[in-house]
Amino acid sequence: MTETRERSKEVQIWFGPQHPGITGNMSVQTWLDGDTLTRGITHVGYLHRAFEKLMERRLYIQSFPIVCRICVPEPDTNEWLLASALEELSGLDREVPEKARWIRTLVLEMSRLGAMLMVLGGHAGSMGLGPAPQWMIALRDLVLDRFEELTGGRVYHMYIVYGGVRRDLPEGFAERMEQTLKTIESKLPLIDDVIFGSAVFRKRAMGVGVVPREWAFEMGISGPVIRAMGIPKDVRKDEPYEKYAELDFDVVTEEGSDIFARAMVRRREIQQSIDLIRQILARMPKEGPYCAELPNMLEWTIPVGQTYVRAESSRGEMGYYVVTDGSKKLRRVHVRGPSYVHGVSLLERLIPGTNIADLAPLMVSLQVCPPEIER
Amino acid sequence: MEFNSIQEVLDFAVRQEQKAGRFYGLMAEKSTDVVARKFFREMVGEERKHEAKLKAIKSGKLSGFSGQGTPQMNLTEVLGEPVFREDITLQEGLIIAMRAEKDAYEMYEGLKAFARDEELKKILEGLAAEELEHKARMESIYDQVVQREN
Amino acid sequence: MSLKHVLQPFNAWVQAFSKPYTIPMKDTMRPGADRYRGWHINDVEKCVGCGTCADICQNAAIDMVPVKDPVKGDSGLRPKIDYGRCCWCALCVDVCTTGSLGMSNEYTWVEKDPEKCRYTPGVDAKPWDGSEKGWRQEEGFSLIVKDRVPMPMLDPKERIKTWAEVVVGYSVEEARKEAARCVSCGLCVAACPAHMHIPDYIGAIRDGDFEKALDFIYDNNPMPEMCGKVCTRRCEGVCSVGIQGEPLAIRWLKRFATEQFEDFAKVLHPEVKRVGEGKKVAVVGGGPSGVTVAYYLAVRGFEVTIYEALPQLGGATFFGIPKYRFPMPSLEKQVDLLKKAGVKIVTDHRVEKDEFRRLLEENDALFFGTGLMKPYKLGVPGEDLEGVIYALDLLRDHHVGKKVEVGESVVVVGGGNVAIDASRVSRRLGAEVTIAYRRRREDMPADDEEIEDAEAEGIELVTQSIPLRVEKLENGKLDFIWGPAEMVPPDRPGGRPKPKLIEGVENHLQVDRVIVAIGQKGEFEWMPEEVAEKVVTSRGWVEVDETGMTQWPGIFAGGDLVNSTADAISAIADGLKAVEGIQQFTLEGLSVSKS
Amino acid sequence: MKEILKEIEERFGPIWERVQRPKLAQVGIEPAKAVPLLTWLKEHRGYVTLVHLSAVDWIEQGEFQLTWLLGNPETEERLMICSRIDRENPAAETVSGLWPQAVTYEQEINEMFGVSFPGSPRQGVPFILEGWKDIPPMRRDFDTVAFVEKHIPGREGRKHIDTRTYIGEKFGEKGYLHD
Repeated sequence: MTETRERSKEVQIWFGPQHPGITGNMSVQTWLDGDTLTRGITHVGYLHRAFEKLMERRLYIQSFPIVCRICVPEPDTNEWLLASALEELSGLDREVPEKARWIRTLVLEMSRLGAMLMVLGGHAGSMGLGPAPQWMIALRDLVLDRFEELTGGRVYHMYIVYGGVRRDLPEGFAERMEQTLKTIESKLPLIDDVIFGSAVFRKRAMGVGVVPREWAFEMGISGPVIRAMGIPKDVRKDEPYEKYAELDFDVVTEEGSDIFARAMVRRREIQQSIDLIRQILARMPKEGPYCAELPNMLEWTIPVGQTYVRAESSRGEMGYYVVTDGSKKLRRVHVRGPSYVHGVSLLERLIPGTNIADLAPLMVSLQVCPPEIER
Repeated sequence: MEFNSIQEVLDFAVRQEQKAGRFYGLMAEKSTDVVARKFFREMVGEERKHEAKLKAIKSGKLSGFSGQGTPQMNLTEVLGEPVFREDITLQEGLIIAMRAEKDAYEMYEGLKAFARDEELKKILEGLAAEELEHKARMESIYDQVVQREN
Repeated sequence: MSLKHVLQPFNAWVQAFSKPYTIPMKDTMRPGADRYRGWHINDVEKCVGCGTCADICQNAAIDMVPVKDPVKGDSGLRPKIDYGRCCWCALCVDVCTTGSLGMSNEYTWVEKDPEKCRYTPGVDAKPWDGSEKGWRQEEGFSLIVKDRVPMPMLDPKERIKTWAEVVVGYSVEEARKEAARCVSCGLCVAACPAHMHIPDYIGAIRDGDFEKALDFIYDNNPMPEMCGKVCTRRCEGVCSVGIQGEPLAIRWLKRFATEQFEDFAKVLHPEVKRVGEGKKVAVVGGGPSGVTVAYYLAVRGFEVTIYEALPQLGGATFFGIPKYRFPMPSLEKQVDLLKKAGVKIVTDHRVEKDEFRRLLEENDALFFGTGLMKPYKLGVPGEDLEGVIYALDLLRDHHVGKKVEVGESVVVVGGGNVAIDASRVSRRLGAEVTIAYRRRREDMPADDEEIEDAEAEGIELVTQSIPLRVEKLENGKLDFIWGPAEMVPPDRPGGRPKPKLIEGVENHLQVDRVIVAIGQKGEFEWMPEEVAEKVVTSRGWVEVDETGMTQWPGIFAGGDLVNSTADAISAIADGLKAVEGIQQFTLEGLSVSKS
Repeated sequence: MKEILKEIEERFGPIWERVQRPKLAQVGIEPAKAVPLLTWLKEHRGYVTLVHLSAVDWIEQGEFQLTWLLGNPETEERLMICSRIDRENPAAETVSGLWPQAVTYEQEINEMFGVSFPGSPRQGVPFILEGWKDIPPMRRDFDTVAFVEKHIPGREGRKHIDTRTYIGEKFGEKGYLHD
């Protein structure tokens, strides 16, 4: 056995950037021995849009249409992070109205729900389970319908801004949201059947892509990946923001730290998000302003300062490091996406010994999002 | 006074305008205030224009009167009656002018009672309306110039 | 792993017979949500072309393009959107000062020619024009600040006991906060008769650079502290922020900037251009127009002398405007700068016919801005009775320090700023005051704020009242008799509606004084006949050409005598025009015609 | 957070500090002491996670700021360690030995700012900008507008008129003290 290994020739394969199994525009340069990967290097740069640089020459308000574009499945977390950092640095955080905080929490949870639905479909899709991803995307579309009526846009919402949100909830929104949640819930057992009930999925997901527990803290792993190790880490609990401290929910954890456990965390968090949205809508204030009184956004300046704000995105801890210099524009904004760790350092470490067919499921399970890596 | 024909009425009206013109001319000569003097001179010109209009109607070049319908303000009725002095001002000149137009209007209105046929009545009505229009215009100038802040 | 896990995926096949999620293509043309951000619409009549939409567009997708001639309050520009760049963030809609820009909920548009995907909403017709739905501005969210920083004022009950300035003035924080509301569109510049650099000095105040602000201000206004306190502020009338909110407090900001400095000469650094060296100009009348001519000619090296009949320069702003609005030290500061600029000032000196002829001989050009110094009379019976006085006389006597008495109650006839000034002065002299005005409140030429202040001070306003006559009563008081008026439409569109007396009704008001403030006129007795004959019109005004020159070559005029608006800033604008006219005239080697 | 800041001051000498939020504090320290501080925090004070590593260009002062963000998973407290280095030939000590993911951060900062971390494995290897020839683009003196104008032609036929300037021209706005 050892002998054959030594004699076999290592083959180099570029996995991506155009590959259906890749989670976005990136590529992994891999070295194969047979069908086993021996080494891998993550390459990004295929969709670098220099957002951080662009924001250095834009007014603060003009940065909102930019940050949401960092993440297609979940733009709202980015909007919230920028808003919250600027509010903290300018001192406006004290004036954000109660209703705005509730609506923001609602939007953040809706976006988590949409993203989780999408990635769960990705889990199945990466293993060639055809129908499930289509259903998941269709379900996500129902969430987008609600986003459309709430924010005026389906994908890029540009809704959470400095001081609050841009519009009030439309008439009858809660009822329609409830209807959407019911529809999603009614389809979930079926999803369970075709994904978690599938022998193919179970066989390929269980025990594959195991992240050792001792890497958890040192590497800064977060989100479903760390929760699938049985470690209850969730920014919504660790440093609660907006209205999360007032909501009733438990951190979802699974044991096993494999692809299956991560998918299961996501599956259970879909239900968690549905429950949270119901709680939020039940407690949504009827009256009151939905945005603080804003200064003239064309001339607004923020005093010198720096901060790091974070939120629990569907992928893990999303953070914004924001530096202001007293001018009308950002000095520096640096986006810390969970994929930066999951998609480069962690992925590269997990690759050796993985079967090439499992690379795509592995990347999906780490929820690697290239735009977050290169911004 | 009785008129037998439209021509007679119009001749009379022309003479009235000429009289008014001579009156303003005299005022312009006598007054010492430069603004009043210029105003009266302007009025001489105005009366000449009226005269020309009447003549045009008489010779058939113009078919009738056409007032702009300037709304009445009844200013003339309220304001006092100035007398002519050498140092008469524009304000007093304007009052005199609007009073003169009002008098002319009342004269034609009065003459209407003596008109024998409808044709004549109509022409007198036209003349009266014309004078009323002049009065309104004078009032309007007064309002703009004198009562700028009232 | 059990058989269940092998079989369960076949549930997917069962779904093949259920109703699909996907919608057939023919049904996809559903409308966007009620507030969908689709293609733009613009109500071009409402739009004033302020350009804030273009300023906020982070993609630079919006060009402001001319669609009609610029007028005061409308730049004539309209946004043209490049859909190759637009990201439908709708910040342009949210920042729009007028609320004219919106987005329809239409999201599909197929076009072969990419050039067509650039259009001017509201100008280039589109199927979604007039769309009821889509993204619009909403109450509760604004990217500009609609509320003005309130100006601290003395309490009305207190201020009628003193002559102290009613308006306290902004603090540095308040001024910078107010200045930060400006969107720098510049519509105000068009409306200001002097075309002051308004967005620039407001920007300097916002940035805390008050010296720079003063420099911008003095660049075309030599009496800014006066304007900062009493200007009629046409600028604020067209302020784009004021369309949906309160206009920028442009006047108060100018006031703030000028109040930061004790001595303007120390902070102003005019570029010295000695183009007028050796040329002499006489200025008759030291009002705002004369001061403007004198100052800017002096900094250009001309030798300028101002002749003023009253003891102080300032014209109507000196003798007409009460000190609780424009205190003497403010005026003196500005006059002081004039002296430092080298202007010779001769006060208490009335130029008469012969001297005028001599000045014409001795100077290269002559400017007069002698203002409207005489009141028009009421023109009703009884106005010669003792106790019927003129507001102009009252104000002048009061300001030059003569003792004036108004008794216990007065009626002020008129609705302009002079009437309001006379009322508020009378109130401070202890009288109960009624203002009788012929038209409606909204027709009053006086500044709105002034009217409000007057009312707050307990002055009563009786509108649509036409004075009929004044009679003397046995108790020594005057009986002011007036009749009610109805309003008839104006002669021409945009004109003032007219009051028409309703005959047969008489109202009485017992007063000690009737103060007449219905209008003012110029006087020309001091002017040589031959000059007056040439320059004066039949309405009592002076006509000038575009360089400020009268019919008499070399004689220039400006101020209330010339313009129809009769306010200080228009007088300053006239002065600026004459500065250029005089410079041109004298430097081209022409001299005052002796004919 | 006050206690840890106090302790850092005692052990590592003069620092600049600020508590930003109940669970976030900032520390400014001289570059030579930065990595020893980071090591100490990791080894002895439970700040085992390197959450983030970033750079800021303070071109006016001729300095780059490096910011290491450490997290304590026990307490969920975060410490932002900031250090300013000279903008000429900028270099800093690597922390890739302490935290494996620091390699990527240091690689990116090296590429985007031109700050080198000697000893860090992927220095000089392109991360995002393969074939980049210009100055490091996240430096403040890199002119994005000029770059775009040079490399990406704008759309033909576009002309924007600035309202403020246009009004000044159309209505004859003039200055009399200055031209």
